[in-house]
Amino acid sequence: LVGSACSEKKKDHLVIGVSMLSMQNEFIQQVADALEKSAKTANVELIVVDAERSSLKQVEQVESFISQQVDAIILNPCEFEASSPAVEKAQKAGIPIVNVNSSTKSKPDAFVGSDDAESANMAMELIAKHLNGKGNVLMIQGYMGQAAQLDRERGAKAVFAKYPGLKLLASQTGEWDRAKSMSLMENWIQSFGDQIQAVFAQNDEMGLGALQALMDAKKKAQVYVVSVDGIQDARKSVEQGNLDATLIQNAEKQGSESLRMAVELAQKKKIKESNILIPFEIFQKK
Amino acid sequence: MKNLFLKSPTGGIFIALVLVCLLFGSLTSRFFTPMNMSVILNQVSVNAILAFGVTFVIIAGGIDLSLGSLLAVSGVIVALLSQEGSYALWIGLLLTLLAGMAMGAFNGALVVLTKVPPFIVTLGTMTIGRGVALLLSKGRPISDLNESLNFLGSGDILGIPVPIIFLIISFVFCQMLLTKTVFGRYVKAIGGNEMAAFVAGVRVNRIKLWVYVISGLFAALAGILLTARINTGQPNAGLGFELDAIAAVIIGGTSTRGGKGTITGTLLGVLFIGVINNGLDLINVSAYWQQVIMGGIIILAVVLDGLYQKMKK
Amino acid sequence: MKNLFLKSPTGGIFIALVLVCLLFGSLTSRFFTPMNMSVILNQVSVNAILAFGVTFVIIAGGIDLSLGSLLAVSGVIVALLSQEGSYALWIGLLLTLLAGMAMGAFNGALVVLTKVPPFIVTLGTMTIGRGVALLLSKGRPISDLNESLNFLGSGDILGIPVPIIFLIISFVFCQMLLTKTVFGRYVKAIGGNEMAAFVAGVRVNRIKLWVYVISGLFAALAGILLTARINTGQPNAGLGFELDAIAAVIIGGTSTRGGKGTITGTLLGVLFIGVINNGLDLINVSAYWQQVIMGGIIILAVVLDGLYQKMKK
Amino acid sequence: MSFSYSGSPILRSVNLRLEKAEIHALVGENGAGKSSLFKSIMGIISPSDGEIIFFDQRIHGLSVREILGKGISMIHQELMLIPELSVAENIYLGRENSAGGHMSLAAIQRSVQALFDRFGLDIPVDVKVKELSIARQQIVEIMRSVSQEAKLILMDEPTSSLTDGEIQFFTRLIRDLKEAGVGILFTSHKMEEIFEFADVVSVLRDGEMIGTYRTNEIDAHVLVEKMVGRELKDFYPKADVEVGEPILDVENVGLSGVFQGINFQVRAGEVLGLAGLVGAGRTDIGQSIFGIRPYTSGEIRYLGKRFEAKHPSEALEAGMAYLGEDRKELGIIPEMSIRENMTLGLMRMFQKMQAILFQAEKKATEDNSDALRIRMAHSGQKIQELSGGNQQKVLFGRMLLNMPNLLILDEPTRGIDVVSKFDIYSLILELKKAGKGILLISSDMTELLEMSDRVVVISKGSQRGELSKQEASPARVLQLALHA
Ligand SMILES: Nc1ncnc2c1ncn2[C@@H]1O[C@H](COP(=O)(O)OP(=O)(O)OP(=O)(O)O)[C@@H](O)[C@H]1O
Ligand SMILES: Nc1ncnc2c1ncn2[C@@H]1O[C@H](COP(=O)(O)OP(=O)(O)OP(=O)(O)O)[C@@H](O)[C@H]1O
Ligand SMILES: [Mg+2]
Ligand SMILES: [Mg+2]
Repeated sequence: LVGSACSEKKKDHLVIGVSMLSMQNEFIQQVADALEKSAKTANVELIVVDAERSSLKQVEQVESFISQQVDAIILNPCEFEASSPAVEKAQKAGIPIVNVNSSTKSKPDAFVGSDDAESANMAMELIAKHLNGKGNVLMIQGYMGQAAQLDRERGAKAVFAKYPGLKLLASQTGEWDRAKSMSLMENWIQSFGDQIQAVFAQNDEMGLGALQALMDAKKKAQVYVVSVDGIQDARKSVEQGNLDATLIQNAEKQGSESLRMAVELAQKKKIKESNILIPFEIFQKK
Repeated sequence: MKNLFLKSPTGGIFIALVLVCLLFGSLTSRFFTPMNMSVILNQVSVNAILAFGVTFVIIAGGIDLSLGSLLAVSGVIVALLSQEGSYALWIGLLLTLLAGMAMGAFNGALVVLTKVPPFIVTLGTMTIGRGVALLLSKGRPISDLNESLNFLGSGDILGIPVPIIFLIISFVFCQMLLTKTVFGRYVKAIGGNEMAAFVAGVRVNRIKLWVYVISGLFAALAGILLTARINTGQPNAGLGFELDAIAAVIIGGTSTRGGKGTITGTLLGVLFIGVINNGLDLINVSAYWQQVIMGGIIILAVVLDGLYQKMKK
Repeated sequence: MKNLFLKSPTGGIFIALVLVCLLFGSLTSRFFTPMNMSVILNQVSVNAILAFGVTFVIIAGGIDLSLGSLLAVSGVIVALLSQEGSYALWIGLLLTLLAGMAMGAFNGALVVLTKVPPFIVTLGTMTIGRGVALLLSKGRPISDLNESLNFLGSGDILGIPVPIIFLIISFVFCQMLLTKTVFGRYVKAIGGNEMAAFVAGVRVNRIKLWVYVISGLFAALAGILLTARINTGQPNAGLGFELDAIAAVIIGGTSTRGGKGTITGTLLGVLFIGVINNGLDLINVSAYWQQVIMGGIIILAVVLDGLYQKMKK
Repeated sequence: MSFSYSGSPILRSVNLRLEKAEIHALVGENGAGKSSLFKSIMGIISPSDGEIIFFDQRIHGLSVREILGKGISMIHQELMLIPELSVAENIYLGRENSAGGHMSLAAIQRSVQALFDRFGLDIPVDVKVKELSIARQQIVEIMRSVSQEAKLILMDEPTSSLTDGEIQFFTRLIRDLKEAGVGILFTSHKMEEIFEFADVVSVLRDGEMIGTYRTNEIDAHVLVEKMVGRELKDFYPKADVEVGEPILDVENVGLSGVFQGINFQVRAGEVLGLAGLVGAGRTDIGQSIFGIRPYTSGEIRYLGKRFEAKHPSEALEAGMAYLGEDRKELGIIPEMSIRENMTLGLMRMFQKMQAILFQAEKKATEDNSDALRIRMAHSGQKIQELSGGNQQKVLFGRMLLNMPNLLILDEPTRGIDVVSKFDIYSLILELKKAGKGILLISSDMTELLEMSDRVVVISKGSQRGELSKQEASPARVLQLALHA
C-alpha cells in the first residue's frame, strides 16, 4: 500500500488540491479564479473540485486528494465543525492544508480569510449609523444552519445588542437566493408596509433580490439596504445608487495569499504568520 | 354552480385552499388586501407556469425532474440574448422558447426511443442542464439586461402585472389544450392505458415526445419570467423548483399513475402552496417552524381531499 | 460464473461499471490504487445504506423522498445523545435507530391509512423533517461528540474502515431480507400486483408500513454514519441525498413501477455513481463539465443496460 | 405465415382464408396462437415470413394505423379501453381526424348515440368507461369495432364477459353485420357459440393449422378431438356424493347499498351455484364471505361458529379458499414465478422464523403442479408466460395447498379452453368427493346448472329464490334473474 506511493514518477512541479465551497457562488468563483491565476505564474498544477456546499462531499474530496498524494491542499470549508475531519485527515497524512475564506474547528497549517461575523457586524453598524441608532430592521438569512449564516447572524445580533433602539422586525431565510428573497421581501412589504426602514441581507444575491422587490413596490427611497460579499452585480448596483452598501471581501487577495502559503508549506519553508486576516472594505456611493 | 363544484374532481383542494385563506385572513388583516392577492399571484406565476407544463407529462404517465435546470438554462440564455444593446427582445424570447422546446424534445426523444424510465432520463438532464447553465454563464449572474425584458417581470398592462398576465394566458392555453383538443384527449389516453391507445391507432410516441416539448417550453417561459423578475440571469436559479411544481400538480388531483388530471387542479395546487408561503411570512412564523407547518398542511390538505372524494361517493 | 452473470438482471449495469472503471483507470494511474478503491467504498457507504433501505419501498411500488431529511434528523439526534460525557454510545445509537424507524412508521402509516400518494406524503415529511432537524439543533451544528462515535466514522477494524463494514453488513442483511424471507417475497408481490396479493391473504398494509420503517431505519443508520464521519450533527445534512439514492436504485434495475429489483443491482448503481464522482475529481474535470458528464454517463449507462437486456432475449 | 416470440415458434406456416360476409370461427386450446394470429393481421406484432392479403393487397408490414385505415378492426381479448375517458371518446379514439375532417366531442357523442340507438343499447355515452360493469365495457369494445365500419372484424373472445341477456344482443349484432357483408373472424371457448354463429370453423393446435370445416358438417365431439388431439368424454363429469354437515351458513346477510337479505347454506360434499345476470352482486357476496369486503347486516356462520373475516388472511387460516373472477387483477402476480404465485399468502407453511424453506416450497408446488397437470417448463418460470388455462390451474393449486373446507370460485373457467375446463370440472368433482363445500359463481348457464347441486338466483343484490337440481332449468333461472 505504501510502496506504490514512492514509485510515482517524479514531478517537476507542485500539485495542489483545492476543494471549494460552491462554484455556483460568485464570490467563491472569484477566489478560485485568483487561485488559478496565481498558480499559473507559480507553475503549480491545481486540482479544483466543487463541494457543492456539502461538508461530507468535502471530506471525501480531501480523502481523494490524500490518495492522490498531492503536495498541499487548499480548503474553502463548507462548515466550521463538519469540515474539520478534512483538516485532520490531511494533517494525519502529512499533507499541509490551508484554509481559505472561512475557518474550521481543527486548526489548519495556515489560514487566509476574513471573519464572517465581522462583515455582518460592519454592515449592521452602517445601518445603525444611517438610522441614528433607532429604527426597524429586517434581516434576510442565508441557508439555515450553515456556518456563514450562523456567523453572520451572530455578528448582526451583536449590533442589535449594542443599540437598544434598533428593532428586528423579522428575520427569515432567503436561502442565499435572489428570487427567494425577492418573494420574501414582497411578503414583508405586505405585512410591515411603511414600518420598514432598513434591510440587512446576509449576502449580495439576497440583498439584490430584496432591492428589486422594494424598487418594484416604489419603496426603495424609504428603505436602506446593505448586504455583504461585494460581488460585481452588487457593486454596480451601489454605483447606480440603488443598493446602499456592500462589504467587499477581497477575493483576489484571499486567492493569491492562500496559494502562496500552500506553496511555501509544500516546499517545507518556515512561515512567519500562519493566520492572515484580510479586512473587509465598505463599498458605498461617495 | 353548487352542482358544478360538487362534480369537479378538484372540490377537495378548493375547500382546503379556502380554509387556509380564511385562517390567514383571521390571523392577520394584511392577508386579504387586494395588494397582497396581487403579490401572491405574482409570486406563484413562475411555479404555476412550470406546473402547467409538467401536468401534461404527469397525465401521460411520465415525470420531468429537469424543470428547474431547464428553467436555469433558459434564464441564462434569455439574459445572454438580452444584454443591453444586443438583439431585439422578441428575438431573445423566441430563441429561448425554442431552446426550451429543444431541451424538452431531447428528454422526450430519450424517453421514447430508449425506453429508459423518465425518472432517470430527466434526472440525467437535470444534472446536465445545471452544468450547461453554469458553462453558458461562466458561473456568474448575468445582469445589465434590456429595460424591455425587465418590463416582463415588473411592468403592468392596464394595472395588471405582466407575470399575472402570463399566468392567465398559460392557464387558458393549457386548459384548452388539455380539455378541448384531440391532443389533450390522447395525453389522457396514453396515461390511462398506453397499449389500448396504441392499438386504437394513436401515435403514442409522437404524443409522448410532444408532452416533454410542452414541459420544456413552459420551463423556458418560467425561466424568462424569473429572469425578468429578478432582472438577472442566474445559473443556479430554480434549484428544487421541480419538486414544488410536481407537488402542486399532485396536490391538484393529478394521479401519479397518469391518466387523469386537470389544469384547474394544478392552478389550485400552486395557489395553495403560494398562499401558505405568503401567509407564513406575513404572520412571521420562525423559519424552522415554517417548514414543519408547510409540510404538515400539505399532507393534511391531501388527506382531507381524499376524505372529501370518498364522501362525495 | 459466466452463466450466472448472463442470467442476472443486473448484467448491463455491471458491464457499464466495469467500463467506466477501465476508462478512469486508463485516464489516470491514481484510479486503480488500493487506497483509492477504499476511498470510493468509504465515500459511497452513506448513499449505499440509504439506497438499500429505499429499494424495498420502490419494489413495493412506493417512493420515499424524505430520506435526506430523516438522515438529518437522525444525525442531529445521535449527536445530541453523544455529546461528550452524556450517555453511552450504544444508547445513543439505539435511540437514534428507533427514532428513524418511528419516522418511517409515520410515513408508512400516512401512506397506508390515508391513501395519499407516497410522493406527497414523503415530500411533506421531507419538509417537516428539515424543520425538525433545525428545531432540535437550534439551527447549529452539534459538535464535541464522544470519541467512540467518531470511531464509527473514521476508525477501522482489522484494517477495514468501519463505514465499509457497515456497508457490507447492511448489504448482506438487505440481500437476505429481500431474497430469503417471507417479508421480501411479499414486498415483491405487493409491488407486482397489490390487489392480487391482498386477495391471496397477504397483509398488504402491514408490509407496506414495514417497508417505510425499513427505509427510516436505514436513513437513521446513514445519519449516524455521516455524523460520525464529519464528527458533527448537521441540521442541513443530506440535502438532495434522496435523489442520489433513488437514482442508484433505478440505475440498478429496480423498476419504478415496483414488483422487481435487487439489492445487488442497487449496490452496483451506488458504486457506479460513486466511481464517476471519484473519477471525475481525479482527472480534474472542471466543476461545470463534471455535471454535464455525470448526467450524460448515467443516461448512457441506462440506455446500454436496456439494449443489453433486449439482446439477452 | 409464421411468427415467433424470442425464438420460440408460436405460429407455424398458418394458412387461413376468409370470404366476404363469412363468419369464421377460430378455435384452439389456450396458447394455441389464436390471439397471436389476430395480432399479426392487425400489425401489432410482425410475422417472420408469409404474407397477409386483404382484397388483393398485401397488408403485412403496415402499421396498426394503416391497417385500421384499410378497413380491418379488432376486438381485443383484454379490454382495450381507457378507463378515464367517456364511452363516446373511447369509441372514436384515434379516429377524431379521420376522412370526414375533425370531429368535435359533441359530434362524436351524437354519432355514438345514434349507433347505440340503432342497436337498442341503453349505455350512456358520456359516462367514464371505468364506471361501467365489465360486461358493459365489453359491449363498448364491441361497438367500437362496429362503428369503424370495417369490412373485416377480428373478434378475440368477444363474449367472455357477457351473460345470457347480452348474448342475445350480440347474436343480433352478428346477423346485422353479416347482412351488411362484413367478414368476421372470431374466437371463443364456448362450443355452443361456435355452432350458433359460425359458418366455418378453423382449428389451430400448437401454432399449426389443423384444418377448416363447415359447421354443419362437423359435430362438437369431433371438433374438440381436432383441437386437443384426443377424445373427451363426459364434458361435465358427475358422481353421487353423500351430502354432509353444513359448512357455511349465510343468514340474511347484506352490505349496505350493494346487496341484502342473502340466505343460503353450503354443505360438505355439495356445489352451490350462484346465478344471476352480470352486475347482480354475486362477486360482492363471495368477497364479503372471504373478508375482501365487509358485510353490514345478518350473520355468516362457518363450521357452526359466527364468522366475520376482517382480512382475507383470516378466511384463509379458517380454511377457506377463494378464486377471483378476474385472473389478471385479483389472481396472478405476472412477474413472479409459478412457484411464488402458488404459495402466495401461504408462506406461513413454508417458513421457519420468516426464513423461506425453499426445498419444501419447491416440492409442494411441483407435486401440486404434477397433480393438476400444469403445462410448464419448470416451476421457476414466470407465470405470465403460461396460457390462461394453466395460470388458472396454478391458482387452483394455491387453493389446494391451503387444504380448504370451503372454496369460493368466481367464474373459474372464464376465458379457458375446453380441455382446461374439463380438468377444472373434474377437479371440482374430486373436491366434492373429498367432502368440501363449494360456492360456484358463474355466468355460463350450462356450466352452472350442470355442476351445481342447488342454485341460488340473485338479481339486483337480492335473493330471488333457490332451486333444486331438478327445478333448475335455464328458463326458470332466467325468469328469476330478470325478475325486477
Ligand atoms: N408477450 C409474450 N411473450 C412471450 N410469449 C408470449 C407472449 N404472448 C403470448 N405468448 C405465448 O404465445 C403463445 C400463443 O399465445 P396466444 O395468446 O396467441 O394464445 P391464444 O390461442 O390466444 O390463447 P388463449 O385462448 O388463452 O387466448 C402462448 O404459448 C403464449 O404463452
Ligand atoms: N367498476 C365499477 N364501477 C361502478 N360500479 C360497478 C363496478 N363494478 C361493478 N359495479 C356494480 O356493482 C354491482 C355488483 O357488481 P358485481 O361485479 O359484484 O356483480 P356480479 O353479479 O358478480 O357480476 P359478474 O357477473 O360480472 O361477476 C353492480 O351493480 C355493478 O354494476
Ligand atoms: Mg388469446
Ligand atoms: Mg362477478
